[in-house]
Amino acid sequence: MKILKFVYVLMPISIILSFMWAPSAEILGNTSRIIYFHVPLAWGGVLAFIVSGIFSILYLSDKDKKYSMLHEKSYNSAQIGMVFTILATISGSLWSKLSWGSYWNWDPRQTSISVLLLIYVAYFSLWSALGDNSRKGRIASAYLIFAMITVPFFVFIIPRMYPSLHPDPIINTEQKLRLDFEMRITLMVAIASFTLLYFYLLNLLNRITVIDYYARDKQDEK
Amino acid sequence: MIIMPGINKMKNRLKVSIFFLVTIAFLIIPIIKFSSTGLQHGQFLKNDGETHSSRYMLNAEEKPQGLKSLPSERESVKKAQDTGRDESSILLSVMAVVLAVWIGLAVFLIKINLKIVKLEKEINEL
Amino acid sequence: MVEEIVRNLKKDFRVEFRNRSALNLAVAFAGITTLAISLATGGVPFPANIQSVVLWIIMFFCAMNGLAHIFVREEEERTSLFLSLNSSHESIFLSKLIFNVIFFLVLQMIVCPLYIFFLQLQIKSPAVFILTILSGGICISAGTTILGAMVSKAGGRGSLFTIISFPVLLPVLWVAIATTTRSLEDEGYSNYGNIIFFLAFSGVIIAISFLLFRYVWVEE
Amino acid sequence: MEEKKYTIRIEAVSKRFNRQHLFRDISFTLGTGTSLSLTGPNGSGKSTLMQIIAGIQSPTRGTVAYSCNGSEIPKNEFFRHMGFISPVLNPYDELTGYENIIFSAGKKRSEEEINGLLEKFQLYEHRDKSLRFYSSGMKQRLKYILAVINDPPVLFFDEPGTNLDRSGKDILYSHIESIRPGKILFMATNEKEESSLCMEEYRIG
Repeated sequence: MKILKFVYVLMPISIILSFMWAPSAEILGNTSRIIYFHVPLAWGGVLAFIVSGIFSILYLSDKDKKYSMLHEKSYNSAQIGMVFTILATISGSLWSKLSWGSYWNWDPRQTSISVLLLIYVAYFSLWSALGDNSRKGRIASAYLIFAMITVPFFVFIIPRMYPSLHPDPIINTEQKLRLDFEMRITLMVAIASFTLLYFYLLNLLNRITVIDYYARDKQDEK
Repeated sequence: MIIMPGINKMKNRLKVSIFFLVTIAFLIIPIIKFSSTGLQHGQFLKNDGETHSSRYMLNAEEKPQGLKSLPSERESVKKAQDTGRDESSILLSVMAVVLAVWIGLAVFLIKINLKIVKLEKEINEL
Repeated sequence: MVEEIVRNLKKDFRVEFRNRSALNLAVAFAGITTLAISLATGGVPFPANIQSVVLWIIMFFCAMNGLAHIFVREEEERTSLFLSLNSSHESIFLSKLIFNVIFFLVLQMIVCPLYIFFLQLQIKSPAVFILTILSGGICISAGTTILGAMVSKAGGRGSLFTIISFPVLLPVLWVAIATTTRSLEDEGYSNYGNIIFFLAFSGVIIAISFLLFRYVWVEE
Repeated sequence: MEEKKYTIRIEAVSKRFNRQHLFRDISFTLGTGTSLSLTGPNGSGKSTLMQIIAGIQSPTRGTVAYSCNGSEIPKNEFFRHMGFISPVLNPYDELTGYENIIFSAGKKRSEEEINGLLEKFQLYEHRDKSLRFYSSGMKQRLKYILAVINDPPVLFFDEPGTNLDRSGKDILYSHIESIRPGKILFMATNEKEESSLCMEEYRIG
């Protein structure tokens, strides 16, 4: 887990790059610099969702209890993902106010991110409603998997329902990045550093969960 | 066992520190707003030179009155320009703020990491 | 297996019909919301898209009101243990699914005619309209069955069911509203792609909940 | 029909609720033909232990394994081999006694067998009455019928004699006595009479 410490170096680099090195965009001016925070945050939110889904699948298929506390780890991942997604939504809607004139206009990306938020909210409400039910882990994991299954349907529908205002440089049909060289490098560095940050936070939370579990266990032995 | 209360405190602190990230997002954007050369009215993001048509797309003619950027904002941009503040200096100060926020977060995380390492050792010894 | 499902279904229908309060509540809720919409607007017909939105919102909340009941009742009357001692989890899931589908189709039979009657709906392409209502109803009831089991294990709070169902049912509602609007507006609209979407969705949902149900129901 | 030998093996089972241990490290093995009564003061975890052995609750630690003629039965199929009486197990209130029995037995039992059992427990004239009009003693007798109707090889009785009058108890004990050989019988009880029906006694708490 040494590589996760790299976040302490990479994060300042990406901040400096995004303000000093990357040029400002043509029409948007300096507001375009939000991209180096907005895109990595959204990416982090999706990544956290995928990771907690994978943890849930592992938890349910893990009959011999090879891994410990996977449902708690999946919950931790979802917590971080929720924060990342909220931040992406806030930065995105501020940016949208600056460039399109309104905070919210049901753009496909805004729609999909709000669906992601809804799933997170539902998962957390289910988690807290289950209390110390002995099936907590299994029901919550089953719900997360169930919700993940519907996501491909959203990918299929949303672009048909709502026309997009998002600039194509990032997501387009040719799957290419239409950005200047400096911008592209900076964006890559920012995405890498936020990914590292996500894994670092997840690692910390998981270790705390494990310590908490053992401390309880030891206390009960007495 | 003495560990217990410490752990709960730490858990909460870590959660708080994650929310601390909010400050990054909140701080950058409004400040950038002042420094930006900004859009003119009716100028919108174009994609391959084509304007998107959608019921939400706001063209210069269609743009409703209520959605014009507030005059106070415009003035403040002007003010910022009038007082001679260089755009790059504003950019620098924004960057300084963001870096400061990050440093605060980093210090927080390092502290918590050290604590976790200590507790892990304690648990292994038991 | 089939015998067990039939046994379960018979039992469910008997229990529900002997104690009709829950059924009556769901039906009354469906009738009253439809009536309330009509009353509040004073009989002025809306544009087609608003009409389909309101129709599906009514149906969604009828589903939220009635569909968790079949599992919650087992927990409330503490009969779930007796149930799982006597039948396998697969047959429990399938029988509850069939019950929910039938129950929701009955609710739709009440809501839709009332809605058409009170709001003076002009349906330009009735075939698509009816197919959309039916297949959308199957999607909603199929999607909420396993969620009802989860809610019943979590203590059966009503609002929780709505919260956890909404993100799952959102694609169904979107497509259903869009298709219903087209069927109200366009004469001779005969695009059945969306109906296929519904069937695919409910197939996937039923398959995945069949796999996941044992984790929700069986104590290991 | 070939004689089936069932064994239940319980290894180092412990259960705790939140921070409190109910019991810990309980181990024993039981085979067909043996019976065991669990005794102990209220709150000592008799019912919980029984539910853990039956697979209704899961233990905090330890394993419960079931086997038939040496081959292991998966846990989710174990319900098919067992009869259970417990305050947490309730038949359907809306159904009549007869319908409940049919729901439990399916078509495996003939009409005569069901009626014979109903008559034996003096429920025959109440067979078409909805369960919400049953008295608690009648319900208890119906629960017993439901537990033994499928002739399961393993029986779990959690205080089978509650709410029963003298004559009801006598019928119950004589019936238990008659079916006991060839079964595994668990009984959680504090009554001397009931625990004397079992060959061994295990005290917890």
